[in-house]
Amino acid sequence: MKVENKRWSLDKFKEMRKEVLQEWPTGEEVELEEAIRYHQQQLSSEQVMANRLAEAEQEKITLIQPRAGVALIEEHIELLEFLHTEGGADLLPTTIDSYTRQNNYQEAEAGIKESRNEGRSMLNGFPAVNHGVQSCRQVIEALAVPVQVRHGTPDARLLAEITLAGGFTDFEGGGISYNIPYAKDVSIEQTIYHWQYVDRLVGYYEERGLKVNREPFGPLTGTLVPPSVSHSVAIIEALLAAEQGVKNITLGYGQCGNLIQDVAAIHTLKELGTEYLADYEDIMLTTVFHQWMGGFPQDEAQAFGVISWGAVTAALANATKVIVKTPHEALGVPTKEANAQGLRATKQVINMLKDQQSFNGEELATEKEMIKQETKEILDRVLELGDGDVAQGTIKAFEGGILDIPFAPSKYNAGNLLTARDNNGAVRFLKHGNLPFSEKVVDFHETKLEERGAAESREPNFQMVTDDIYAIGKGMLVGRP
Amino acid sequence: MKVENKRWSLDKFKEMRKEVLQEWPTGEEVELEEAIRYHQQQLSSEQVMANRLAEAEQEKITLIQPRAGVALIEEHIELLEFLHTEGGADLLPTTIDSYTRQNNYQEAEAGIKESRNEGRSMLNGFPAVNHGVQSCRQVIEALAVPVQVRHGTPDARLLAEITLAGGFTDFEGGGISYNIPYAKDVSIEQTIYHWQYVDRLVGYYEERGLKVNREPFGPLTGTLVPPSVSHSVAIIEALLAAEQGVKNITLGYGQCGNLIQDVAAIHTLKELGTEYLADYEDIMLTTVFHQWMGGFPQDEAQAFGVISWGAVTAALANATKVIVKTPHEALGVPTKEANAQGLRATKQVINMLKDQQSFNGEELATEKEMIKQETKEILDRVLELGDGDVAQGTIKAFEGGILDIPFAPSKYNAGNLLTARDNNGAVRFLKHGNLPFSEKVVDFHETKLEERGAAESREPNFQMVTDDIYAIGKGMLVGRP
Amino acid sequence: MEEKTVVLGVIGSDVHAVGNRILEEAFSEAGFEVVNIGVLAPQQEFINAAIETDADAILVSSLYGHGEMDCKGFREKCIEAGLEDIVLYVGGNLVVGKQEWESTKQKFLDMGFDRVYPPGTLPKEPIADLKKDLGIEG
Amino acid sequence: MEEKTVVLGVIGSDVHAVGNRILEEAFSEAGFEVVNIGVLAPQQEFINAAIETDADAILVSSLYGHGEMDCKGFREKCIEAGLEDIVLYVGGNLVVGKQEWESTKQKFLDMGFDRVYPPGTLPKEPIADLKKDLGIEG
Ligand code: B12
Ligand code: B12
Repeated sequence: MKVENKRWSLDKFKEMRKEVLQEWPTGEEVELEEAIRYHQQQLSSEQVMANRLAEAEQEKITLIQPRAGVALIEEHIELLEFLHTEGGADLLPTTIDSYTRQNNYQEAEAGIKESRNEGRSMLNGFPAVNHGVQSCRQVIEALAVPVQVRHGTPDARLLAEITLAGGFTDFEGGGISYNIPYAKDVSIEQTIYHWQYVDRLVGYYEERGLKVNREPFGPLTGTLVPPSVSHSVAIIEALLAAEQGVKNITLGYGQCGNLIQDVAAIHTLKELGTEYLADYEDIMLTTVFHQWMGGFPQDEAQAFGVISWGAVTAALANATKVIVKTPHEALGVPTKEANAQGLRATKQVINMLKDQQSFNGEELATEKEMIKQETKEILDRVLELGDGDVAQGTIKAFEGGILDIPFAPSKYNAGNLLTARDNNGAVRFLKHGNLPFSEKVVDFHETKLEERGAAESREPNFQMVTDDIYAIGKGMLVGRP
Repeated sequence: MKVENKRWSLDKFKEMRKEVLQEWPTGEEVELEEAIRYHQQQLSSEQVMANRLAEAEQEKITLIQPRAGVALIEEHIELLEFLHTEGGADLLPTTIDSYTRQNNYQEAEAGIKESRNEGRSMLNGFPAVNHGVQSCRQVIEALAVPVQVRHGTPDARLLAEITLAGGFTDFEGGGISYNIPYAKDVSIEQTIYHWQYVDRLVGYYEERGLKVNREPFGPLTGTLVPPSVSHSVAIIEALLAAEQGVKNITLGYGQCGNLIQDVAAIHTLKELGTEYLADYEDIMLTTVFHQWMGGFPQDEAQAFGVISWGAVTAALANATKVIVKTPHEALGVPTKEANAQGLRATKQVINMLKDQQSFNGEELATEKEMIKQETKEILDRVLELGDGDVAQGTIKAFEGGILDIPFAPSKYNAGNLLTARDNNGAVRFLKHGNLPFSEKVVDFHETKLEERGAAESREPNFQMVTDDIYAIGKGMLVGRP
Repeated sequence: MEEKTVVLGVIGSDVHAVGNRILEEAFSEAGFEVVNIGVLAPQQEFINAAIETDADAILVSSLYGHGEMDCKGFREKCIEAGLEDIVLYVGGNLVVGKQEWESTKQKFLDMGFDRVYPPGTLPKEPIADLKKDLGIEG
Repeated sequence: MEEKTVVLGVIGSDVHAVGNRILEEAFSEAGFEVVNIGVLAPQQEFINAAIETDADAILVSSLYGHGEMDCKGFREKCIEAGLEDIVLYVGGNLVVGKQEWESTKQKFLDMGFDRVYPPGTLPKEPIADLKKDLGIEG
């Protein structure tokens, strides 16, 4: 198998499809033409994610979306309804449990049973594959707003078949972003291939005039990932998706914590995305900002501070939507009440900020310029490695550590990066490993970290990184000694 | 009585003092020389507000301070200790109850009794005059951090005598800021006179080498007060205080809600203050930013959003300290737990932002320029009216509506102003009444409000003001129709 | 409608003026004759104003937390002054602290107020109530 | 000190790698020989690694909420494999949701873990405990 960035023929897709649908009995329920009719006839325009995102983009507002999923249908519907009415969620999620993410449908089944017995969700998400198409439709039909599948599944082919047939209109993930942070032993080649399937499926819906949004998972490991690293991944996944016929793409980024860097990141994400996708027609690009994805403070009041700071940044950066954390983040999957609290705090901030001017200035310009230069240096090298083929380039780039993600569990990730905050809290490269950076970029990061080292009278090293990882949980941004 | 901005002779001060101390039996406890010895010998340097503020100013950090006060001594100490240890308050307050503020010591006494009977505080603050000097010292001695008297008392002479002798090292208020928003029937002349007494008392402590900080109450009515209005008042009160020998002054400002306007306000407050006080030597100027002082949302999660937004602004503006609200704000005097929650959310944000760059740019520059020009136009006119005497000028300015405060209860306030938010949420003059503004200023505000009117297809009018007053409580900044 | 008169004010040592100002606007616009005695108003001042203007209702605000103490005996004083039938409403942040609303409400109903309003009440609610209580056609 | 060996890993379908990485650094620096089997580790892999390296302790992490299901029978499996005396610690976000800590702890003690650590545990605590449990002089 040599994975190339070429649109799959319908035959190739349909052949693989037969196998995919046999992975678990609920696969039998899926009939593509019936599913398309279902989307056409049963979904109102307000239930389609891409429509809602397009509106927000035009009105320049930032929509809010939680994460949420429990084991059983009724409870899941109740949860989502609650987040919509009591939390004011504009968009809804269905977070998939971790067994399903690893294609352990057997264990997911056990989790469903145990949840029934214990009277509480024993799964950390909604096992959509086990529940099947009709149950998914029950969820969709109960809700007036668009619902997205959010997961972390390296091989999400069956999950995509079932949930899209089930009426979901947005599907998160990608061959890199749902592999490297979420798997240990799965090759990049494998996941790119499997995600081409998902994208081809979405492309098929698009061909038939339906809008299904796709969203590469921006934050990756959520832990000190510099913007250029996640931007590179997001744009590669967008290119791979567009090739398979995906038209509606939301590019993601996880808050680093420094306002200027984060605003610059959202701006450049959209700008770079537009630039790199210029060859594809009719693409709608939107952005998603993830509130702080690393370790949270346990105290709920402090957590509200972190949540609100994320909301501020999302609004000032004018992201199309923001994924919201909850005051329970450090402790466990939130209750629906805690989840709604995170949403309401966020909405309050977004609403207070939505009319405010965005700010400019030199610092922002510099930050944007650097992110763009770094991302281009990475992406150009990736394309070069693949002789113009981004799929091949990506596979080789991971092998050589040209693409590399901090703190990732995957053995297909070089793991040579070390990142830490500079003296202003922006995330910089302490070791840039094999990232193909020019001297200018390397110097920039070095200088920034030396500045901090000087301020703290210590050499930038792993201890500094550890301190930064704990910092927000302990109530700081920069982990000072 | 003709009030002039002239330093009082010690004789004049001492003569009035006799009367003051007779207003309530606890006045007898006060002996000035003994009090000075107490400050010298019993207070550690960390318990002195001005020292802590000077440190913060140098380290460029923003300290956090709650509001808090209950009827009985032990409970009050417990409350403050809790806010320090559990809330992480850097500075502590003692908020005085409303009877004491109106010099109704009789009713305060009844409130103390009822509180004992009911087992809960029936007063909305700490009745320091009724408790007397020794009880105040009990409070001060129980705490390792500086404690400030916060109140709203038009005639605070006895309160100042008792609390300063009691070991407090900071006293809020002023002849305008504790009259116009807090009284109905008291003339400006009267309160300037009474506050000259307070300032002279503080000046006396300063002469003896002790530091007692003074803080004009910046937010005034807390309701759509444009920066130039509150800046004018703050600077006048600072001038009046400095003349009486006050050396340590914290200038205050209440959050309006638009980031750029608020940052510009804190910057200009310090800059203008320095400019106008240039003639006085050895003055230490610091700033205080008040988190949103108007109506709050009832929902606690939303309130956390408002609190955090205030914290963000305080940090980005680099105010010396921030006065913190609580998630109970809309409903009632907070429990100590709720108060600590507001503090912890604030601290989290402040700490995450303290290392970040401040931003610049044209919008900020314009905003600063306008605030400065407006404030100078007002202050220059005030000085002109007083033939160079700021006390006389102020009295005349209020008569003529040259100084005017929105939504104030006082009949000595012209009440001709109407203020509303512009399309970005900055507070502007809808009617500037008799404020002595140049055409440039008037046009600026008019244009800004027309912009909003156009966006909302309505004429700017009282309905717009009402909408803005309700807005934050309803989860917005700008009260759109 | 025949013009009905309401006396408006903020009781006790309370200076919260904003809600009072907005209530004045709202009741005037709804067609009432509004007599606003403003903030820092003792019980007697409400009663005097009501007698002088032959008012139909008194609307008492208390925001600052001392409402419980300030409102004691208000109904009795009205009766003493000959205002047996006057409608009495009270609203705002009536007690110190965030407390269970039902018991707070009961406390003020027991004091003789006809209606009691929680924090955050928008004017349209008491306006509708007052029209009903005074028999005015909506 | 005589070098003691600990096996470290994240159990079940759990991919949270950050805490695991930090524990590795911290235990190594504290003088332990660390065998880190990483994330997505089944029970059997912990046991195999412990046998192969003659380990003194196994430290199980579970962050993602399925810890209760994933850890069932772990102690029994160790005994079956001949690891009767091995020290077993578990820590992380062990159950789904924010739950009362004492009952969660008891649940895992009942399963046969020697010590159970709540969310937010810093490495120095288990390091000190392990030194005590293995009889190492501080
Ligand atoms: C970063 C993160 C992620 C990253 C992980 C990237 C990676 N591959 O490492 C991503 C985004 C991929 C992710 C995914 C998911 N996550 Co996650 N994640 C987090 C988060 C925010 C921080 C974790 C972290 O790195 N902390 C920093 C490190 C240093 O701390 P630590 O992991 O807690 O480890 C320390 C201590 O716990 C202790 N410790 C840990 N183990 C042990 C063992 C022993 C023996 C001892 C003594 C001590 C000890 O020592 C460590 C070092 O100090 C936490 C919430 C939080 N803590 O704020 C959620 C959290 C752990 N995730 C959660 C969930 C549910 C998920 C997902 C299922 C779904 C989702 N919500 O997206 C997926 C699961 C994927 C999977 N199959 O495992 C939940 C778990 C819920 C529960 N238990 O009830 C949490 C608590 C968030 C929440 N409240 O919902 N996550
Ligand atoms: C602005 C404000 C101030 C300003 C007031 C300026 C002025 N002169 O008007 C300043 C800063 C001066 C101030 C001072 C104080 N305040 Co103040 N203040 C507020 C605040 C933030 C907003 C009030 C407001 O303007 N709201 C907007 C208007 C439109 O709403 P409203 O006043 O609630 O009125 C509406 C309704 O309640 C209703 N309503 C009101 N009365 C009535 C009556 C009837 C019959 C009906 C039907 C309806 C009704 O209709 C109104 C219009 O919609 C509130 C908290 C909040 N709500 O968020 C605290 C609050 C009222 N203040 C409080 C306190 C304690 C004080 C102080 C004692 C001390 C302090 N903390 O600084 C002093 C008291 C001074 C005094 N002697 O009265 C407390 C009261 C606590 C309690 N009841 O337990 C509050 C609740 C804050 C808190 N949680 O601690 N305050």
